Amino acid sequence: MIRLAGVSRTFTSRDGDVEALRDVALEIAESQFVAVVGRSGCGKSTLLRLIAGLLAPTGGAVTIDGAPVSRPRPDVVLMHQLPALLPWRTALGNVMLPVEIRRLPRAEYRARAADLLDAVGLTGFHQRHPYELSGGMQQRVALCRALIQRPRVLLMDEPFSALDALTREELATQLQAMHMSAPATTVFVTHSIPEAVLLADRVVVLSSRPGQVRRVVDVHLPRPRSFGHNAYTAQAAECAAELHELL
Amino acid sequence: MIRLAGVSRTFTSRDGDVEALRDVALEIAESQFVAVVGRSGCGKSTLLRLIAGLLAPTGGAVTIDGAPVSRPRPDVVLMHQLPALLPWRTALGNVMLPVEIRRLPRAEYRARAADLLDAVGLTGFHQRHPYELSGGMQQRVALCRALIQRPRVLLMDEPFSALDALTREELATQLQAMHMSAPATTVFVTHSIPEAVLLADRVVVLSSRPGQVRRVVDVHLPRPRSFGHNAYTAQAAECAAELHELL
Amino acid sequence: MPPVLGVAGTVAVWWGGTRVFGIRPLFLPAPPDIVAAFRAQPGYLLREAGATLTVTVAGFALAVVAGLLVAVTLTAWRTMERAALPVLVGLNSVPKVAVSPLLVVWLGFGSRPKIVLVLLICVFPIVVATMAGLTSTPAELGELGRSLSATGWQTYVKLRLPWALPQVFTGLKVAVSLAVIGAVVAEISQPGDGLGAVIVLSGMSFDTPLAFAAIALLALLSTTLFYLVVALERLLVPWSRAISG
Amino acid sequence: MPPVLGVAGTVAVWWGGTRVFGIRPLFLPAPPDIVAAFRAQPGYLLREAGATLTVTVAGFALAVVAGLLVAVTLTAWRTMERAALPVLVGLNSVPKVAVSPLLVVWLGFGSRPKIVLVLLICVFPIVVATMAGLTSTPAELGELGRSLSATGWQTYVKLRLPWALPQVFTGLKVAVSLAVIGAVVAEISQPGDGLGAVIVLSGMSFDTPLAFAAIALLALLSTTLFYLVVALERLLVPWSRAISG
Amino acid sequence: GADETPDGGSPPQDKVTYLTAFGAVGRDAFAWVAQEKGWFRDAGIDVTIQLGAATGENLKVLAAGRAQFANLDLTGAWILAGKGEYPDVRAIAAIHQQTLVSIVSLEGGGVTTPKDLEGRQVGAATGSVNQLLFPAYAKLAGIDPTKVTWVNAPPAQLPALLAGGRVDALSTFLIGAKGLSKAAGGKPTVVLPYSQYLPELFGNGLIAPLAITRDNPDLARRFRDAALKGLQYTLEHPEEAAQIMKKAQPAVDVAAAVGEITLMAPYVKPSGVIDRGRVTAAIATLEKSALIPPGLTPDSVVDFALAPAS
Ligand SMILES: Nc1ncnc2c1ncn2[C@@H]1O[C@H](COP(=O)(O)OP(=O)(O)OP(=O)(O)O)[C@@H](O)[C@H]1O
Ligand SMILES: Nc1ncnc2c1ncn2[C@@H]1O[C@H](COP(=O)(O)OP(=O)(O)OP(=O)(O)O)[C@@H](O)[C@H]1O
Ligand SMILES: [Mg+2]
Ligand SMILES: [Mg+2]
Repeated sequence: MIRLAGVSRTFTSRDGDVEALRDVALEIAESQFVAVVGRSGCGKSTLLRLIAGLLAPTGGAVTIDGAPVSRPRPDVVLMHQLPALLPWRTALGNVMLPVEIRRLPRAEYRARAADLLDAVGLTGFHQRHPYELSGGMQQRVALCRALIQRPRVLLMDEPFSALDALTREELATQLQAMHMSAPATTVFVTHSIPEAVLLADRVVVLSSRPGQVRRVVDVHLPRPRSFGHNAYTAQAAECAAELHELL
Repeated sequence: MIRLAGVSRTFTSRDGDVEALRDVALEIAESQFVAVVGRSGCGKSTLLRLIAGLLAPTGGAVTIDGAPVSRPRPDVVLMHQLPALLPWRTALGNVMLPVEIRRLPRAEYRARAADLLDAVGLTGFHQRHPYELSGGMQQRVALCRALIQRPRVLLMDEPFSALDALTREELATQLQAMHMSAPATTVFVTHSIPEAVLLADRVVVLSSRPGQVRRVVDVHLPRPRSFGHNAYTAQAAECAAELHELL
Repeated sequence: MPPVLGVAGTVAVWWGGTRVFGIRPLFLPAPPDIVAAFRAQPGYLLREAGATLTVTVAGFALAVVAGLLVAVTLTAWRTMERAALPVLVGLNSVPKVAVSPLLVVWLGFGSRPKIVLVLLICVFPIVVATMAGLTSTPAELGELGRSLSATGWQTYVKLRLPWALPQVFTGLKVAVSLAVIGAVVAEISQPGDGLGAVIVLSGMSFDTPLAFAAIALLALLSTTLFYLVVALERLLVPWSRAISG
Repeated sequence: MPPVLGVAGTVAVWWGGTRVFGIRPLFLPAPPDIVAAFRAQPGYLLREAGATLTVTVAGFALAVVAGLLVAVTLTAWRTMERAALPVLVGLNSVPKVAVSPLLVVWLGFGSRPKIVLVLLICVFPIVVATMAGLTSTPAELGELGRSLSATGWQTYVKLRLPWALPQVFTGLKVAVSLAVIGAVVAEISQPGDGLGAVIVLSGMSFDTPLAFAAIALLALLSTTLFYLVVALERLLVPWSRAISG
Repeated sequence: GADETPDGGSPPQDKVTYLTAFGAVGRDAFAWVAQEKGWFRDAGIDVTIQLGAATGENLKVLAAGRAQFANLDLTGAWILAGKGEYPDVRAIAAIHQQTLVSIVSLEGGGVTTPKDLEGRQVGAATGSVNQLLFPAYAKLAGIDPTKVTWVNAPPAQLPALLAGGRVDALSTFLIGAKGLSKAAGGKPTVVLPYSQYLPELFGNGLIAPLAITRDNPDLARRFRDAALKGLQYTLEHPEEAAQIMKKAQPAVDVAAAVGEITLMAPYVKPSGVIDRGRVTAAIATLEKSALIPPGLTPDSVVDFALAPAS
């Protein structure tokens, strides 16, 4: 379980301080899927970096399973807002990076990496280098790199921002399927309310800078959900409208 | 007027060729606002780079006002998919870069740059360096850098991809206002169909790789348009549905 | 604190070494001998250090200007690079002892030939490092410059050179160390004044401790100049540390 | 073509210069004198060039290994850098002519002291450039490594070193030129064999054209080694050119 | 022992390293001659010839045990000995009976007598014996040494300085005069040898550490004799000697080497004799010129048991 207790984070520099997060309290249960929405610059990425142990809070405490997070943990995976691919590795090589670092069996994971790349629509680009890929393709490689690790905690920072609506929907649906079959505790930053409603058990709405938890909206829709026209559309639309209102 | 006549672009490398665009024919009238939609990796960015004169087509020809585009023109401005900010300049300094390069009057444009930054919600961050800004804030700085140039032709590559829904809508509305008051010929790549419908006179739908023009949808809605509930919602929804279908 | 420990450690090892292996002062004097040599004539040694410093700084300054100009020229015109770089590399390998008499004959005695020698010795790393920096501009920034129709000059001043600065400083750090070496080489071959002259003259009279006192001053000089360059780098390119981690 | 033109141009200027200014062969022989000197005993000169090449390459190879190790150590432990770097900078400024007799005394005649001298002369640029490269990893890649809980070793092998490679090569290019110079300095101070010995011995018998034939071979050697390093760079870091523009 | 093995196998050999005085020039040719003619081998010694540098460097290498014999300037070595440096080496033969140090200038440069040096610039190897001895020379030649300006330079640069007109004269070994004249485009040279006023000083000589002269005098004797045999042959066949040296060191210029050998011949006694009286006189001169403190004895610099007596 992830717990944020009164977490604040201020960035200090010569030009003055920026208070990115103020007094954020949040509990995320095991296997829960939490979406985080909020305006640009409100501290969403900062929040993920705090949970990932890449930044230390300037106030309050972040704990996972009761242990304070003081450094990155191997069971927590962060998908960064930028693709952050290694230019000297191919798409497949980039996806294999965590496998090599964690010393997992290469042959087995190689097949899995290839499957993941195919699943996100990168068939034929496994052996290409990042600079030969479009922005959205790079983001999908980064997504595969995060997913191959099967972590207990998955932190995703706008993972679909560079993708077209259709690919987004496909991948969100795949992500939902993955979460249903092998649920990881997930914190998912997104700018898309429909996406949040599709995927999340709870949606955390952050206020503008300094980011504070304005509201946590529970999404009580049965899974699997879909974007299309179905029985729950009305309920989903209501939920989306509420969120829109809040932002 | 921008004219693409049978434009193809293939990227060649040791690992084999990638055909990004095939036989694209397109005419964009003076002051027209054209949105381009298509799946990730279908060649949208390539298309903009061809028009901007940063890439040469491997087949066909790109002309602006009848003159073939063989190199970047000063009256054409491209907003890149990545922010591409200079790390050693502040937000304001980055926005001023084109002004300095074009040797425009600095004092006057400095005020305009500050106004633009304020308009996109970056008040208080003028003197910050890019690495102190969130992803969406960086993108907004890049947007200001493109807009300050008041070009005849404005090429924008997913300018709002890193922004939250609300900021997106605000900025799209502002862009519409700017286009109405001083229309530039605009090619606007987006993944958001509502955005395309809000802004564009025509929406070009590209097929998957190799990118070909699948359909050009004309949007016959009077301006100013808005995202909210208004008289044209039904018409707009119809248009959006058609586009969704096409993708 | 760590720098002090580092220096102290080195001195200790050296001292211990001379003791344990019973190395004669003629080969490697122990630290106290050197301190004694310095205290015997501090004024003289500091004056000569001043002379070396002047030559070093003058030659280094010239090398910075020349190196940047050459690097910009070579990266701006590809043909130029292909024609001139091999020549430059070849010339750079000409032993400076072969050049030194020519310099004296052309420029006379005094500091001019020494400054030129320093320039010749330390310009190459600046050229190589600056060229590497200038050609490493990220593709998106290069594209930005081109799409803004920036002139070649503007591309350099506004984009390429600032981007190259961290790498230019790599060149400067190597070059400033070479500049000190160059000054010493020049002074050894033409020992009018400077620490190089102290080294060669005391060597001739087998006053090894005095030679090592001069060498110690040289090390101090070199380290100071090196860290001045480092400080300048911190001042001019703070962003470089901010965007790396 | 341009390289040929560059070299031809240089030779022409030089030849013209010796003609127009009537420079005596003692100072700067004209190209034909040098060609004649080479053709008088090509076997000998090539053999000595071979000796210089061996020393250069051996010393350079050692310097690459040592330089990379030192750079990794210094960047991995900040305290280490603060303690050891000043010492390194200081030691680097010790004139090699002062060290060279000591090396003979310790290591005897033959190629060992020469190789050590080459190592000492050319290791510094490798250390400085590699350190610069290792500390320039973009923040997001550094963060990636940390968030993957990579060990220090893995961070270096998988992220930092590959990223640093282009800058390491800057160091190598400077170092390989210095290696040739180092070999010559060693051979001049201990003229058993090598092109440095040819230069000093022919100087003693006032045979300047022979000395310049040796210098020309040196220039050739140096240029060849430099471009071998450049070729290796193209081979090992193709991505670096792909992501810059 | 140099016992001949009857079945044609080579006799057991003492391995030694020998340092020349100044690279590979005419004055050092004899070592290669002795080597080439097999005289070292016949004496049961396997000699490796290394090119030496200045007196001080050679002494350092000897002291470190990296070489067993060296050819170097005896006057320079004795000045050092007088200062207490390198007490454990001894001369075992003289190559040049008199110092070859001279003032060399170009004809037409206005320096024809020592007196002409006043107010002029004279180039010399940095800190060399040439400069140290000059006050003694000046006093005897009747000129004011303070009116002469010295220009320090590495030996290799000196010819260029003279030929380029940056100095009026050089202080070098007279045997270099031929080469200087060649370097100056054939202009004849004017040579003023120090030995004219300082006849008691020695030039080059063979020298060995005490570890050899005291503990292995037989080896020293065998080496000395083989080397002197080479010296004699060199004086008799300058051309061949130069060719032999060139074979080993192809950078050698035969004409220059032959010139040196011819020029030095008058100063050489093939016997390599070191006369005790001359040594005493030389030490006295050095003391008188305040180059060394009093107290140096001939026996502390020369092993008279090994040095040829006549
Ligand atoms: N390294 C830093 N130094 C200074 N300020 C920072 C730094 N990182 C973030 N900030 C500031 O903290 C605030 C929150 O940044 P953060 O990246 O968390 O926003 P975000 O919610 O992820 O925004 P976006 O949706 O645009 O990515 C911003 O105002 C930003 O300027
Ligand atoms: N420099 C390049 N070298 C090789 N292939 C390239 C290069 N640039 C683009 N491509 C290929 O061209 C195709 C189109 O790329 P482009 O960047 O135009 O796509 P896009 O439509 O902008 O995609 P996205 O929405 O993901 O940004 C892709 O398949 C990509 O792999
Ligand atoms: Mg963010
Ligand atoms: Mg794109």
